[in-house]
Amino acid sequence: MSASSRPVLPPEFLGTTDQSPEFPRDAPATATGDSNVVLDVRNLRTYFFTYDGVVKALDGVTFKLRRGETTGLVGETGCGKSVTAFSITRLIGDPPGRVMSGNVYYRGIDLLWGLDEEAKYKPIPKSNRVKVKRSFRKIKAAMERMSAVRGSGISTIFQEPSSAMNPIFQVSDQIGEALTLHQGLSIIDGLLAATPDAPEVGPAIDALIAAAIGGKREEVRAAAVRLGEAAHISSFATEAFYIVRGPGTAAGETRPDLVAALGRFRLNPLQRAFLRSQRRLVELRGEEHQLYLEEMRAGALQRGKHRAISARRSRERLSHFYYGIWGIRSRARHPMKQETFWRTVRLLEGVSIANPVQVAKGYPHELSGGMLQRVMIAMALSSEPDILIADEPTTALDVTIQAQILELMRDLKTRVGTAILLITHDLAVIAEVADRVCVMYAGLIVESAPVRELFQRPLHPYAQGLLASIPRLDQPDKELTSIPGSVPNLITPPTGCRFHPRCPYAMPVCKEQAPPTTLEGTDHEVACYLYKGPVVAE
Amino acid sequence: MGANTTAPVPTGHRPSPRWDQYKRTWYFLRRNTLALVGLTVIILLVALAIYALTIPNSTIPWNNLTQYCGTNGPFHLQGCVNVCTYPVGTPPPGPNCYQTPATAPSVVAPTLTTSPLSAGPLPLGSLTISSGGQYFFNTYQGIVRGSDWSLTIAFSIVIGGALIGLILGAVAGFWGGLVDEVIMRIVDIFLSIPQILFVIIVVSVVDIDIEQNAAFAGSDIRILILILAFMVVWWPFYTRIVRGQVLVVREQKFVEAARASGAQRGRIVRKHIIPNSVYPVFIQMSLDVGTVPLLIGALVFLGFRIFPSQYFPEWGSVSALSATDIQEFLQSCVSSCVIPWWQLFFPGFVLFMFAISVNFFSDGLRDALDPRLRR
Amino acid sequence: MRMWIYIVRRLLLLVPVIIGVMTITFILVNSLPINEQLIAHFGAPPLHQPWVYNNPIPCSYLTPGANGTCQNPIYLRDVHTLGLDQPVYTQWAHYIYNSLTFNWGTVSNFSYAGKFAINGLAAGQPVTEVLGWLLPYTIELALLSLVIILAVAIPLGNLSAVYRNRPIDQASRVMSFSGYALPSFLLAAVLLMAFVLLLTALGGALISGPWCPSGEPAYLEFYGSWPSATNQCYGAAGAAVNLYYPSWLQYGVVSHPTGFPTADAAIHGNWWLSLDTLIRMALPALVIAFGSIALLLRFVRNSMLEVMNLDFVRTARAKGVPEKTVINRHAGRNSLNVTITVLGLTFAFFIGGFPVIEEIFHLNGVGLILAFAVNASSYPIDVALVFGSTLLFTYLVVIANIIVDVLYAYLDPRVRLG
Amino acid sequence: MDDDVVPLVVAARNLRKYYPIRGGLFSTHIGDVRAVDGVSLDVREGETVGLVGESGCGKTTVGRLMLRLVDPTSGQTFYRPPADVEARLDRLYDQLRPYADSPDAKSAPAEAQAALGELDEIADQYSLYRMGPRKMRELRGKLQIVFQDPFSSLSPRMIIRDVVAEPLEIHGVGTRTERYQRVAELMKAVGLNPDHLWRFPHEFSGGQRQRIGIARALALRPEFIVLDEPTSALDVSVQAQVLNILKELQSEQRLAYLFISHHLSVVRAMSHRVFVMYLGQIVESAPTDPLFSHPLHPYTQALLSAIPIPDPTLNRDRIMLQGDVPSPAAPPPGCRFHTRCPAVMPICSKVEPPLIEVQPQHRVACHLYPNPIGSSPTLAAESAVAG
Repeated sequence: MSASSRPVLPPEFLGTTDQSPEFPRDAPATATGDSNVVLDVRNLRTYFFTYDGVVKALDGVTFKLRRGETTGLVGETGCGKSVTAFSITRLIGDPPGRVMSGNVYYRGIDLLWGLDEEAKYKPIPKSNRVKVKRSFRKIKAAMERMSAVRGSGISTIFQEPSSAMNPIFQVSDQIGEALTLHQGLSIIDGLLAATPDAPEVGPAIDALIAAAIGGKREEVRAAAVRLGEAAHISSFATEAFYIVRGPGTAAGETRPDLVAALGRFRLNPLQRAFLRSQRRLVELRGEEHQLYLEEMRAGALQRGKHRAISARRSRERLSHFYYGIWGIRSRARHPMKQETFWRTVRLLEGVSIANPVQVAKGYPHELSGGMLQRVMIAMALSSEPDILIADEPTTALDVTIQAQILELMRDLKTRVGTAILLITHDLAVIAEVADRVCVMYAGLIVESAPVRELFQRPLHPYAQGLLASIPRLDQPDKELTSIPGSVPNLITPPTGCRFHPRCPYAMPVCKEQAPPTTLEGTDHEVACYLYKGPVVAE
Repeated sequence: MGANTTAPVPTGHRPSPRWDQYKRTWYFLRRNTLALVGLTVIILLVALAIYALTIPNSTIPWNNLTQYCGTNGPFHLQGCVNVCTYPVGTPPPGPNCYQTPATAPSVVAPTLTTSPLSAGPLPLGSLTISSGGQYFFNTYQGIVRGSDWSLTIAFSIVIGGALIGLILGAVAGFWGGLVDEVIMRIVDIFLSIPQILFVIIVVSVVDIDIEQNAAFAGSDIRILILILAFMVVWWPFYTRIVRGQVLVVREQKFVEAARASGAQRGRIVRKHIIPNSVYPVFIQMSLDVGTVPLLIGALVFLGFRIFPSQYFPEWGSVSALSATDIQEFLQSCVSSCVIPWWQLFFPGFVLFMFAISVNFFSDGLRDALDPRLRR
Repeated sequence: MRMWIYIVRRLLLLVPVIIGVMTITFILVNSLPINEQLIAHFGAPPLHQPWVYNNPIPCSYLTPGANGTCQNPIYLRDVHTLGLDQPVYTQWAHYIYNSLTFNWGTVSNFSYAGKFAINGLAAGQPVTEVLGWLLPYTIELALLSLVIILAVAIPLGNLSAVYRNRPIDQASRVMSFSGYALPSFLLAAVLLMAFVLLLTALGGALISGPWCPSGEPAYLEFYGSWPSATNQCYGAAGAAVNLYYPSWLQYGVVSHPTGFPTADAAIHGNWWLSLDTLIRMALPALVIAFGSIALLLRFVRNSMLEVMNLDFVRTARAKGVPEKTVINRHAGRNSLNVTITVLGLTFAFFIGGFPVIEEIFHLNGVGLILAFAVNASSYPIDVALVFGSTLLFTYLVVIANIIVDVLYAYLDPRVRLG
Repeated sequence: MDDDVVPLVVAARNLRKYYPIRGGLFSTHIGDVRAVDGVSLDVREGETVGLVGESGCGKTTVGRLMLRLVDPTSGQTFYRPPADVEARLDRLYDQLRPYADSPDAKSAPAEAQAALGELDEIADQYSLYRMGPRKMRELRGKLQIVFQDPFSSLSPRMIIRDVVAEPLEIHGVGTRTERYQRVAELMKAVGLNPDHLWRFPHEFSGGQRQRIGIARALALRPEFIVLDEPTSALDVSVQAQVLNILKELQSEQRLAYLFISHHLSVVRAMSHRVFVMYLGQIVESAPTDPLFSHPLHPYTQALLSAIPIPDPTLNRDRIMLQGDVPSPAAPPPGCRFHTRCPAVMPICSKVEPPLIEVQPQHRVACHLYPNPIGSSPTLAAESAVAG
């Protein structure tokens, strides 16, 4: 059956991520401008300082992400697609890489605020190398600021799922980590508010078991959900469901298991104390993140508040110390682990994994690539992000698996409504899922248009060449053309338009200076001297 | 265009592409200050060794080894000079005569004057064995004459071990199967015996054998055996490294391509496997050259009186000798101490400089050869 | 389940290694003259000096041999008992059997070790027993220095990976290189000298403790594994006051019941003494640790660097995990595997440092008696002891490797679950 | 048909390659990874045979088997068998089909012995696996391979001139200068500048490296080249360059290609006949156009419908396969595809479908098409897939 037959995200997660009113989800990227834009990237520059010289991987990339829209970023190897993806949340390794300049507006905040103080650059004479003097303290601070956005607001999935998961932790641990980071409050509150001994729980259990014996899957599911509501904790619905679907269903011997499972909500004093102090820590983190966002909006550090927060945190840590002791910790954490585990299972169901419990218990090396990519997606979506950056999500997968994943992503787009930045080298994939396309070449976006528009009349010679060079399954006897030459090295890129050495229409002006980005028609931007539309950006 | 149209052989020969690579390596090496320092120190020491070769043996021996001229000692030293001591004030009867200092413990601090020794200055002080006794060595002579032997021993051991390791490792890695199993088991066996202990048992056995039949006797053969013993200890490390490399290289596609065009095993190993897996060996070698003198020193410290000859000591042994008797000095250090710091310091310093500069150099080499930096 | 298979397989792989080690030693021993082998096995024959062991004696009561003279019957008997008159493979079998049954010969009466080790009590004792007395001390020392190694190398390595090419990294690099380059005997001697001078400067000429009420030279605070009892204390008039070891400290070396000095002293309520043993171990443990730290540090750093470049670390950051957690939990746990493996590989080197250190600090461990056994300035080498202690050290290495493998399997699910 | 006149270059018959799995306490042989399990395919002069399948289906192994880079567990690859021999082979293998599972002569029943004997003598004459080392070395020049990964397929310590000249050296062709002349020609042939000769591989881009690889393969004037995913590591804009070069060379030198790829559109553009593999077996084989225009096997259909097409306007309803490819260590019984098949029938899990010719040149192994040429299997297929 197709992926769309299951709910994509469990209802109880919608809108429960810890965040505050000052920075609402539906805030536009920039205070002024289209309120539909969630991410607004303006001439982003990222350089890599290597022994051979300065690699200008990104040289002024500008694009927007709109709510509920999938934007494809397509280009050849080494054109800087992935670098763009990582520069947005500053996942670039630093050193050697550095985000040099640019703005990334998100919820009215400039994420890249404070770049200029972070390093000084001194060119080394008679060589194309540059000496970078970094202020690591400032960089560290900037990274901490980013952690207010990473995962919670902008989450990322990577190309090679098997290497993108930590090999020594179970899947449930890794997703659970994300859950505790971004939904710690709701998890803890849920646990503290659970009513395992409420009067209506007993009958709910009977109903569930009755449904389980010879009942249909949907009925059992419904009964389980009711049980969960009765116990005032929805993750228990999942657990109960898998308990009664387990062995011994027919005879209905699962009652003791259910009762035992309920036991985990009867918190002993130690566990309650642990949860409370955990909650305080989570709150503190939340406040700190708010502070970071505030700083990035106001563009000024507020050292005093930071000191206050860190002082409180150290106090909390002191009181939290005892839970760090080995035996105690495992005991105190137990309910939390259980909770995150079952929420993980629920999430895995959401990405249409057939046997979520086994998968959640499994280690990455035991799972296939497609399965892992689903897990990655579940992890990325666990915090209900506004923006999902997918870096070549299907490149490492087989065709049939790729089809499944693309199906899933199309689904998510419709249901969750996150803005997706899909990065790939495969125009066909773009055609399948994207709404807009940005074509990148040698660190620049040369053309961006709605997907149909681009495929019907590509303007930039590079885009044309790219489209012409794809072998088409539906047009077998199409003459395969190719773009002469190869991708330029970005240490000494060609002057002027970077495409001119390979361009069939190259004009003298192309060598002198880079073409401006012009608007052709309503929504079709291109950077080429062949077109004389109104200039959007230099 | 067609494969059968004849094209002219392109002219304009570049000197050699490999030369460019060496230049590139040197470029990366030059960036690394520590490596350069190490390189200079090594060069200086080698120069010292070459200078030492020019000193004729007939001049003052570096030490005075009468105490080892026993019949029941481990190493019967050939041609012991007989010590001659003479009262203060009188002129020395012969070139090999030292004056016995009157006061015990007899230690001579670094001095450039000929007094209290009429037989030449002690710029690095004396190295005194058995603090009560009257036997002491000229540290300066010891270090200078030590240089050539130390370097010779170190390099010969490492190169020998590396050669064995290279061959066996390549065989094990490339042939695989039973050969691999056998070789690696043997390697495990050797690696599970601590290096120095292995040398100890070998040397002591050899030593006893030498004692038994006089045919072996002779300092050079003893050194030869020492070197062999060290080689036997050393090859497994290289074998393991090389095998690991080969196992990686063997799976590379270019090896399969060579097989696809009909190359035999010998050629593949020679042309593809070895060239692509030697660099780690070089690095390991440059590390080990520094460790050999330390190990020899440890042996001497443990009581093997290993001197290549009466005339030529070896850095490890010199510094070990200097460390052996420090305890006796300390024991006597109740109220006022005469601690001969120099006799620890100078030989130790030379040893340390040699080893550490070799390390710096090899570290720089590793960075320079690291492909991740290259690309 | 798989893990058990893995462990058992490792244990099985052990057998050929141990047999092989014994074969190597067998080859060496066999290349010795028969005399030495006999002495090695029987310490020394009764009534005979070793160098007249196989002298031909006039045939007054004996049947002459080929050359008209007669072999010494004891010699012949011993040769026969050792099976030295049998073909090589039989000898090999005998040797392996003896080694496996810890029948490692006897300490010679004439060797330096026989005369002076353990106050001369080792002479004529079976090697195994003597080593048994000394092993616990060595193990305790090894554990102590292992703790130091891990406590220093792992955090320092991680730090220098995180702050790559910054001052702390450079410092740790220099430290590790000097660890490579400093011979342990030199380091030990220098430290010893420094501390003695320091203590002398602080505590004046004589240092007095409850063991030696009237004080002793500062050097003796570092000399030996126990406070020196006999005639090292200077009484009021400077006359030597003789104190003797308590009953549970046999020969001043072997302590009861466990044999681990600190534990025993504590068991017998002698707290200051157990503390004292620890203090005496501190310096040697540091010196031994220094070399191994040097080895380990680079590996930890490099493996950490590699791990931090892997994708899953980036994933963790993208999840919004705080940097500290990324380093400690995600990267640290992964690089720990490498660290453990390297530790196993360098354990042989680590063990090899013991003879030197124990000799210079005169600690009554296996290394010391090995050093005594080869101390041959004017005494014959004690073959039995040398080979015995080498075998023992090898066993330690092998066992350590097993433990490392098990740890590795425990830490890494890919090994555990195959 | 013209296939009779076009002579065979290589013909693989019933190739099997099992990799043993060792496990348990004493690492005993506890099973096999059936990488290739009874694959027969033949390549004729001047034609390109496409071999498609998902990763791990054993297509690369087939390529390496046909060059004898690995030795098979059983089966033969014949080099240039004449037409009559080819006919005999077909007859023999038809006879032996019932005993396909007992490949060695001993265990086969009496009635098969005769056939097996005849097969043996043919094999002694023509099979690659029966050739002595010397003869094999000569053949190596005729059978070449181009690898997927352009970065590990050139030795990083050799300059390009030596890389390309190596096959010539091995076979001792000509003098040094002649060799280098030939190298220069080859470089021209693959469209590379001859003064690249003195560079090291890491100074080239992926496409250039791949062309160098092709030049090396061409050095000995081969007849048959295995192209193992030659373009899957390249960008589309460069991919076309390489593909066109390959086509040109084929037309010039009448080369035979085995084009291994998971990229169906490239295969369609390149090859004359296509074999589809799943879990080590051929599930369908046909000339290109029929296969792509109306595929018969459900797997092929799913594969085709899974290919994304760079055209946002058309939206197709695809056949979505559930789950992953099963492990070749424990292939499902019966039809290996039945675990994921949308048109699965009860028989599929029990009986393994034979590869039968349901239309001229169009073979398929599926229970939906029990009947050979004559009836109309396509309708059956449609209904089955729909239902």
